[in-house]
Amino acid sequence: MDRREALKAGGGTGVIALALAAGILKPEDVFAADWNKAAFDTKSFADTVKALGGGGSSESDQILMTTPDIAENGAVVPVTVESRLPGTRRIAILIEKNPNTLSADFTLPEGTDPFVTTRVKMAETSNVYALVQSGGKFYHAAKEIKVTIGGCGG
Amino acid sequence: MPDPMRIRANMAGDKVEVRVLMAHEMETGLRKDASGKPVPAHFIQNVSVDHDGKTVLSAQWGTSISKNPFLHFRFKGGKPGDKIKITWVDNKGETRSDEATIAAAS
Amino acid sequence: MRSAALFVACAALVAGCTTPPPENDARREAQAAFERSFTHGNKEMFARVVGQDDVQALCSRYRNRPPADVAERIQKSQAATIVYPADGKLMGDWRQGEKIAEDGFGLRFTDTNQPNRPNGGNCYACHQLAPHEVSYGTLGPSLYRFGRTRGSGEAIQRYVYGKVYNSEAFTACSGMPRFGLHQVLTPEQIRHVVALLLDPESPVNK
Amino acid sequence: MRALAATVGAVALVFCASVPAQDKDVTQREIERYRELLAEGNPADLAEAKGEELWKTKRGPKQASLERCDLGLGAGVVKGAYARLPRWFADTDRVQDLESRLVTCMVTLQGFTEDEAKKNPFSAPGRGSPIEDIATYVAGASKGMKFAPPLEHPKELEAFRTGEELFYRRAGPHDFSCATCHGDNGKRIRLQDLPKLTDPKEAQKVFTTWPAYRVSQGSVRTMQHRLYDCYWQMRHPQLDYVSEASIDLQVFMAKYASGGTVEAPGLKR
Repeated sequence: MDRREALKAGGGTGVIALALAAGILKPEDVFAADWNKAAFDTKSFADTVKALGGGGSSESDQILMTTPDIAENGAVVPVTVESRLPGTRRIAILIEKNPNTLSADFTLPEGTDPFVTTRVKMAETSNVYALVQSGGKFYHAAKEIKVTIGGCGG
Repeated sequence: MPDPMRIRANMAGDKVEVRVLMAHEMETGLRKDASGKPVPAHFIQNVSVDHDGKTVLSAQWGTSISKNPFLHFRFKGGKPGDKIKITWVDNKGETRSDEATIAAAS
Repeated sequence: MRSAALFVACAALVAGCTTPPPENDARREAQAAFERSFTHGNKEMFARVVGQDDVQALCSRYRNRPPADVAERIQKSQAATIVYPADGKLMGDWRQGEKIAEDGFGLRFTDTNQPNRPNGGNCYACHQLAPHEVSYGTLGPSLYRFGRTRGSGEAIQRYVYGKVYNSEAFTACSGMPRFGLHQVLTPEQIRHVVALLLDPESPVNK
Repeated sequence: MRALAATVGAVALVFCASVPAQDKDVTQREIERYRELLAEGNPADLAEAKGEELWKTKRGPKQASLERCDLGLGAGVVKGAYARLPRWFADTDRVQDLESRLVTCMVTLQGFTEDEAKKNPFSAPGRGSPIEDIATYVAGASKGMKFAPPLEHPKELEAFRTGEELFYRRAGPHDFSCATCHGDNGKRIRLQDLPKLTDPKEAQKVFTTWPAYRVSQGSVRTMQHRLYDCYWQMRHPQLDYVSEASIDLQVFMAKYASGGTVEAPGLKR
């Protein structure tokens, strides 16, 4: 049983917690399986697309991003992605100038809207990409978000 | 023991609108503490949301999700009174699960 | 003529002209409360805030709106404190001035762990300067294109240097720190700020 | 005399010819949008929930909860208490703000020493602050209520007068006072709007939004922290937690904020 099945079977982390407690599983074993380290280590848009299984990505106006143009603080930048591409089952958020490009990778089964809002950290002013997988292909939209010095500065 | 999440789940038309806040430091591993020592990375890697035995959203996160993460999404097939269960697991193996009851349209 | 007018103004405000407004219970109590409220921090820093110089005391008492004669007196006494560089050079490098204008580091109680880092001026906290920086404050006037209308001649250089060195010499009870007098910025740094404002090549004047 | 005239001329030149600010509206609109986008989930809710739990938890040498704590409306009354603080308390014969009163209860009910109760007032990454969470919970329990501290006892009036003097007290290497930033309408520091705290309209809008989650700090911050942080920026040494000055200043501000609506916990930069 891999971790994803364990999560589903247990309806939560009960099974894993038990396995951890019993010493059957080490934390690394459990998490490495379901966390795409290679993708989260990438340092460019193209490499991330590749690591997520795409041969490339084309720009699409059917992906809508709601973000501020200027973020008062880079520690918390709200990002909403909504896809109008049919069969959208995956939405990822990428930040070009962060030390690691990939921020989040959401899997949205049938019945779940192709829509997600979260908040990301931005090291500096950068392009933010919404990457969408639809029908086996990758599409993206981009938006530049300016990170400013807030408060009293310095 | 990590602190509980705050989950709001309510009907909006025929969909369930879910908003959740998770209590987590989301350390990047790049920050230094007051004495100049690097603080090790500590962040949520996996999130899953289950309803009626089915996963309605799963996510993998990196270190650049903000501290005390917020998530908002919608799914079909739930009704008032149903339970949803949200679970996260972080890179140190800490985990937390919380349940919420779906409320009628607010 | 001017002196006569000043004299009349003074005479009309005798109390305010020669002596500050009298101490009262509220101020005495506030001073005592202040001294009892900063007991755990850095002792040297406490020594710098527990007393007030004349300017600080007068501006506190008059709520930053001093009567004309007091304002005149403050400006005169403060003008006398300005020390211009001996070599007469008042303009430095605007690029360094820009860095100083962006930097708010210095003299806060957490800043002591970087003893070798120079203080900043944090000009953008209060002023608009170069147009590419959208995160600017409005506590002070916009200085965008400051040098365009004023040129960069010696008189305006002296004015800007002096204003940064001791703003109270020009506007009594101004909210602007006295960067030179209190050694927040070095003479070298003030020269860079002068260049940021006046150099025709500075982005402020583009 | 001639030098003075030249000076006056120069001043006039500087202040009469200021250029209108560029793109100010665009930037400010975007910052407002940023704040709106954040408003749908306030992480302060996490602190509020934790604070409620802590309020009911038996802690300290006496292993007692805070459920008998008198915040001004009688033992154990939380709802509405924050809307009536700061105020004078007969048992301590002092004017107290919320946090100072929580310290009192931690000492009298739970048996902590005063130093223990005041030891960890502000959270840091990886280190929570119970009193910060509890303050958030208590303030949140007055949400939507009219802010109406009594401000009539002689000691409250005295605290107001002292607070007023402190508000205008300029000192230190930057000559700053509270009034430097909060003495005029329509000003901002960087992109942050600065309320004029002696203008009831502005004071009512901001004073009652603390404690608030500050995204720049990744944490809830209380009014005590707000003042501590202001003095830090004012190049003063650290303001003692629940010190006289911190409470007198709050009494001064609370008078102008009276009549507003409690909107705590807030969400800020």
